[in-house]
Amino acid sequence: MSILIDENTRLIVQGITGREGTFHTEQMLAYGTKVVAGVTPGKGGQTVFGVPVFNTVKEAIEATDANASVIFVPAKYTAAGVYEAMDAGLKLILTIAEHVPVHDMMGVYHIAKKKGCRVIGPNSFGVISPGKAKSGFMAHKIFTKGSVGIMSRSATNCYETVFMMSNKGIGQSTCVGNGGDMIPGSTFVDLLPLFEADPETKAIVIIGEIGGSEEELAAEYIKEYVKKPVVALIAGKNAPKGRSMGHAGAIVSADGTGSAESKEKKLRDAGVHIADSTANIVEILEKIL
Amino acid sequence: MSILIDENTRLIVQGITGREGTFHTEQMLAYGTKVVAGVTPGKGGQTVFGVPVFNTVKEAIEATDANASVIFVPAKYTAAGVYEAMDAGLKLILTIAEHVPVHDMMGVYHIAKKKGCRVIGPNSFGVISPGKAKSGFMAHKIFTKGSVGIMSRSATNCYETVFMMSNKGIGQSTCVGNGGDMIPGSTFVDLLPLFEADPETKAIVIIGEIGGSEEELAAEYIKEYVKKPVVALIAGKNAPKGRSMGHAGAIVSADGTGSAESKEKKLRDAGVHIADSTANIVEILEKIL
Amino acid sequence: MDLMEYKAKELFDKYEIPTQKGIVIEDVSDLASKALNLTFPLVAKAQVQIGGRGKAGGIKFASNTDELLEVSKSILGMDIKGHIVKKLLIVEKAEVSKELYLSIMLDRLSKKPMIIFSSEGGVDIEEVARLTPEKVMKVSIDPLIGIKDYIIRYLISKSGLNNSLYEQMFDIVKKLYTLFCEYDCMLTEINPLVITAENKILALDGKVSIDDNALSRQPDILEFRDSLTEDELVLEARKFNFLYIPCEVDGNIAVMSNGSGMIMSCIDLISKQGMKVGVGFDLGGGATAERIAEAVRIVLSNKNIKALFITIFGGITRCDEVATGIKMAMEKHEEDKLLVVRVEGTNKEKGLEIINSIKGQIISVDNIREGVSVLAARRELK
Amino acid sequence: MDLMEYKAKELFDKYEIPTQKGIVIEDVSDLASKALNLTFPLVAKAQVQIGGRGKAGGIKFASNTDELLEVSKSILGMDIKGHIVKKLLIVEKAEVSKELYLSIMLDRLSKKPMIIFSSEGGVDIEEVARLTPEKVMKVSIDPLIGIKDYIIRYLISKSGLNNSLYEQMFDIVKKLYTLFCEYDCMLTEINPLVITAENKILALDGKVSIDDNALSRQPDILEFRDSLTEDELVLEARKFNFLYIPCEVDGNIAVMSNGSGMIMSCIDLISKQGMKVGVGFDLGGGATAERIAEAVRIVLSNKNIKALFITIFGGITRCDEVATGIKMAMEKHEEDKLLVVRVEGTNKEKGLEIINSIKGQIISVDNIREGVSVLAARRELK
Repeated sequence: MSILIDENTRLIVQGITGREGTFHTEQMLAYGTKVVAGVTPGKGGQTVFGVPVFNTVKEAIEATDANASVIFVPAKYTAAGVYEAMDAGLKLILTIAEHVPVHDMMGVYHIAKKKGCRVIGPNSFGVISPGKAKSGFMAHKIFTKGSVGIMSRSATNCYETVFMMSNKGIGQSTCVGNGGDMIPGSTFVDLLPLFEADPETKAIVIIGEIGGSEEELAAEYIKEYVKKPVVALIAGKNAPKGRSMGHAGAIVSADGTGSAESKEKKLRDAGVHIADSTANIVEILEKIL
Repeated sequence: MSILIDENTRLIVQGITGREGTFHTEQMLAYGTKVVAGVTPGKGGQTVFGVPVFNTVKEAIEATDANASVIFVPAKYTAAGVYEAMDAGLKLILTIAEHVPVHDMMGVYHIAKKKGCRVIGPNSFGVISPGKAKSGFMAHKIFTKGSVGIMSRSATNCYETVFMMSNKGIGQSTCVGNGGDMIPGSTFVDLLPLFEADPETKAIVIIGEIGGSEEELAAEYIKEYVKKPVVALIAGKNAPKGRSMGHAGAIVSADGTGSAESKEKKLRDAGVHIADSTANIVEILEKIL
Repeated sequence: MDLMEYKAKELFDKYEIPTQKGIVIEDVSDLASKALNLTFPLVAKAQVQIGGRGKAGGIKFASNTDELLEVSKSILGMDIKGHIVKKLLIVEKAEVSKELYLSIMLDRLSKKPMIIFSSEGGVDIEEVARLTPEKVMKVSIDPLIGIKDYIIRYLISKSGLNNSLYEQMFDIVKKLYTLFCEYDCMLTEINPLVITAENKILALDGKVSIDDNALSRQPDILEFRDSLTEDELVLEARKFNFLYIPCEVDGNIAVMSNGSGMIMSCIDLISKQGMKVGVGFDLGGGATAERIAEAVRIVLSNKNIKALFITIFGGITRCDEVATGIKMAMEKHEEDKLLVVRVEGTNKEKGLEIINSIKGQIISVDNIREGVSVLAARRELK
Repeated sequence: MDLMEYKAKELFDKYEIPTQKGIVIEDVSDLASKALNLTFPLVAKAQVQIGGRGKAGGIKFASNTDELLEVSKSILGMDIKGHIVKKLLIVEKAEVSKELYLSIMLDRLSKKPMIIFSSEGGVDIEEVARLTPEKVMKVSIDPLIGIKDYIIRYLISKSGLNNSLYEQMFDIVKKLYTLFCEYDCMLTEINPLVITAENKILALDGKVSIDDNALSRQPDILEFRDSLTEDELVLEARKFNFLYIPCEVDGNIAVMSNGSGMIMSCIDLISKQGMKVGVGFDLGGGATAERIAEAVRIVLSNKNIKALFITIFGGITRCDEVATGIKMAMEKHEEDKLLVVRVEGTNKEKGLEIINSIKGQIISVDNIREGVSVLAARRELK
């Protein structure tokens, strides 16, 4: 098993004829991913590394029975790309671009929930189920097949962790880049049930950050429903203060939500192992597996 | 039992200080309905027949724990009233006004489905569970407590039927005015499961009309899921042709959907008893009960 | 509210959906001044609220000024299925290389706007849809999301339309959708939408139907409606917010009620007895005695109506009010027409008392079937 | 992007949210011409991108022309926590009878805009929220539905605001919400929103924060941002679409990476060792050798930085490109600063080869911990 994607995933690449889209289509094909179609408006009829290109997602699905899409278009067209994929009936949509306006994502988020679509990202490296398929731009060589499921708000911290894990012989079932944006399509809580249900996943790693309340909500969920061991890292304890959200920000997070302390405390209370660095995640995994 | 409303319903009247709102609040109270609050912007603090008036639905709910609303405001404010009630958390909303613009209802319909709210109407007489509660403007004296559940697109045909039923000693569990508009908040299919599950309801009456595909969809549902006897009347066989929907209308209903013939055939195939007049409904009920 | 072609095209102009250059005249004397800037050959099209004008001779061509005068004279004032032609649309004839079909309608099933597009349009579109349904594309729009570019891109891409027409076509679909939403439309239809010899896309004919319930926020359409030459009694009824529904042309019975459902049921029963209903009359809810009196007066002023069947079940409407209204009308009305009255509901006894006090041919019945029987017994109504 | 008060108020003006009459000056010589139409008493407020200006003496009153000149002189050029005052906002002093609080923020939890309103506003609003949370109302707006009148009606009705202020208040909330949506705001805050002695509601102070990712569609805000006097290196980095993040004022280590997560992790580890990071530098994805060279050049031109830790894990970024970029920069750079470099991912071997060919104090490490150990071993960095 694995979650979200595997050898049966039939992937569309939106923006396939762009620089990044083309490069990573080649990479994904080389990894064995079934990239069955590409979409670029006005380029229908072309092919990219043998993959047929269509003008719209709907045509791509009609012709190829695709069931997921990864979107490599620039930030300002990302929301439109997600709407198109959702409306064409896809239930798994991965968005890569960074700098997507947050008001765009606000609309996408609520429509996706309404339609029951799973959107991953934006600002995500994608998803990889090592040995089966990858969808995104991650340097796949560092990943190895195994039994640890990983979710990360940060691509770089995830790579770092995975690299060290693989060096120690600890493989991964699936790694998901949740993306570092303020409104991600899917949060830890959305994906925890999948990892908990996946027989191949024996332990779960959460790489979080300060800000927001995703880690706190994950802690609540874990306490109630997750039996598998979970290891978490909260990055940013010493990060410079970000944007000031005025009195409003202070009023809304008056309970300390969003701080590393709040997140670590809630996670620890839920029985989660807290790591203080990416290297420490691997040390803990070595102990508990 | 009964469906939708009963002696435990805590009702809000939106537009309570208007002419119709006030008149029917008195009627509903007299019938025993628990009208716990009224809403009219700017009239908060007043009372109508002892019922406290609030400026907003949310305040009314906070103060009275109301769980349903009936909207007596004019057509052009109806959509706004439904949005307010939905957003305040109510799951049952009855709309009375006729002539609500259909584009308004299109928005309401899809938001209601998204939020899981049940909207009845517009252009509905409301809902009555005889002997328990009524919410709307129906002449309640003709209704009697019993075991037939009724849904009707037409108020007048429903009254007619109920009047004759009561005269013959056949009472009703609940009567629902679905409303005669092009986009009703709830259709026959939405309510059939409730009647089928209600132990008090022994038979179901559907009073339909030409146009649309509600009766056809109801037939499909009945065939699959409804074990109780169903009697249906389709009014309008000889009605003058309505608005022309151009070639588009012909293309969309090329299969005959919408005609009385199509509806009666589908319903008959589903084992439904077809009545040719309101009086005939009662004759059939006398036979099958 | 169905708009005439010229009015639909005014809306197209407003939304910059391309149409042929044209003018509207009401009298041939307007031709001299208005037709100056048009280039022959021209097409003259009768503007009536009914279909089938082509076959009836309501569309004619003119290749010069003399011909134009002649065809204009022949069409203006023409009777097309009972509709007198008061307005004539004269447009430049387009050189058509291909006919397309485009419409947006409010789809009752999905409760969403639906765009229908085919690269094989024209009068045979329904035939195309029947025989080769894959050539007629239907796409629903989620009103919470609205129209997005990819939807239009899909329609055009899938239709196989030549790529050189992409921008024009995209633009027309987007604008037609905006019109559909902003004008509370039930339907906007362009058939044929044509590609001209110069590779331009033009709306050659147009049909726009607007939600009657939304007219209060569509002031220009409301004005258009009121300017129409319609049945005087329809207009008279509308003044009081009644709905006067002309039914069969040779019908001699009128059915008045407080809801369309009951009216439909009565028409069904009366028709079954071999009689014909000429007028349906919907009072709506909450009528006062004064309003009922006006309603009865309006219906009885139709000379073809020999009998009026009033059936009222009081919900918002109260029976005594209805009876008082009937009495008020009957006391003023001179002709002795048959009234069959059935009232039920709130304050019924009071209502019956009043009805019994009315002089003339008035019969009170207890239910609809009885009322229909009374009508059926009268030989003059068959 | 946080806007200064005067810029926030320009937006309020645009949306007709009432503010006091005022002017903005950059030099006291502007006073004579610009302040003509203002009525004393006036308030002069320093415009800086940092809070706490009141306590720092950045807000002063003037009851006549002499005083105005004096306070203007004293504030312009003032240093408030490292920010030099270049702009001064001068407004008419309002007679305040009550202070309210109003804000709209993008709430991360619900992922919806949230309106926060209290009839007890002012500097103590956070205290009010803590001690009497029922006095601070929070309402989320469903972005698929938008703001509806009843939401505003609820806020006002529930707050107990005097009914005579209803229309004004309703208007302000609605307009602030429109501003929030149209300007891609993360936050719009009015505190205090005041009721004057004349029963008028005015925005006395304003805070607007705009999504940096949306600036490409907010040209006037982009222009404002570029006009700000900011750290030159921040501006220089921005030219190349890098993110230069000033951290601790006395930090002497810079951390450069291709993602904010890694930068945060490194800062955490370095801080734990008792060292201080002065600059975080995010390359973003897909950097070419040329861009890396510019990045290294920009960071090293900060005189306070003694060591640069570069840690790159190639996904979109490729290691050989990074190495080549570092080499290009180091060949031009004269000062001998410490570089600790860690590259991993696509084309790693090629990258290491290039790094080893660079002259100067450059140490290649295999992972982050090792890199931090190398830094910690240098006494001059503690």
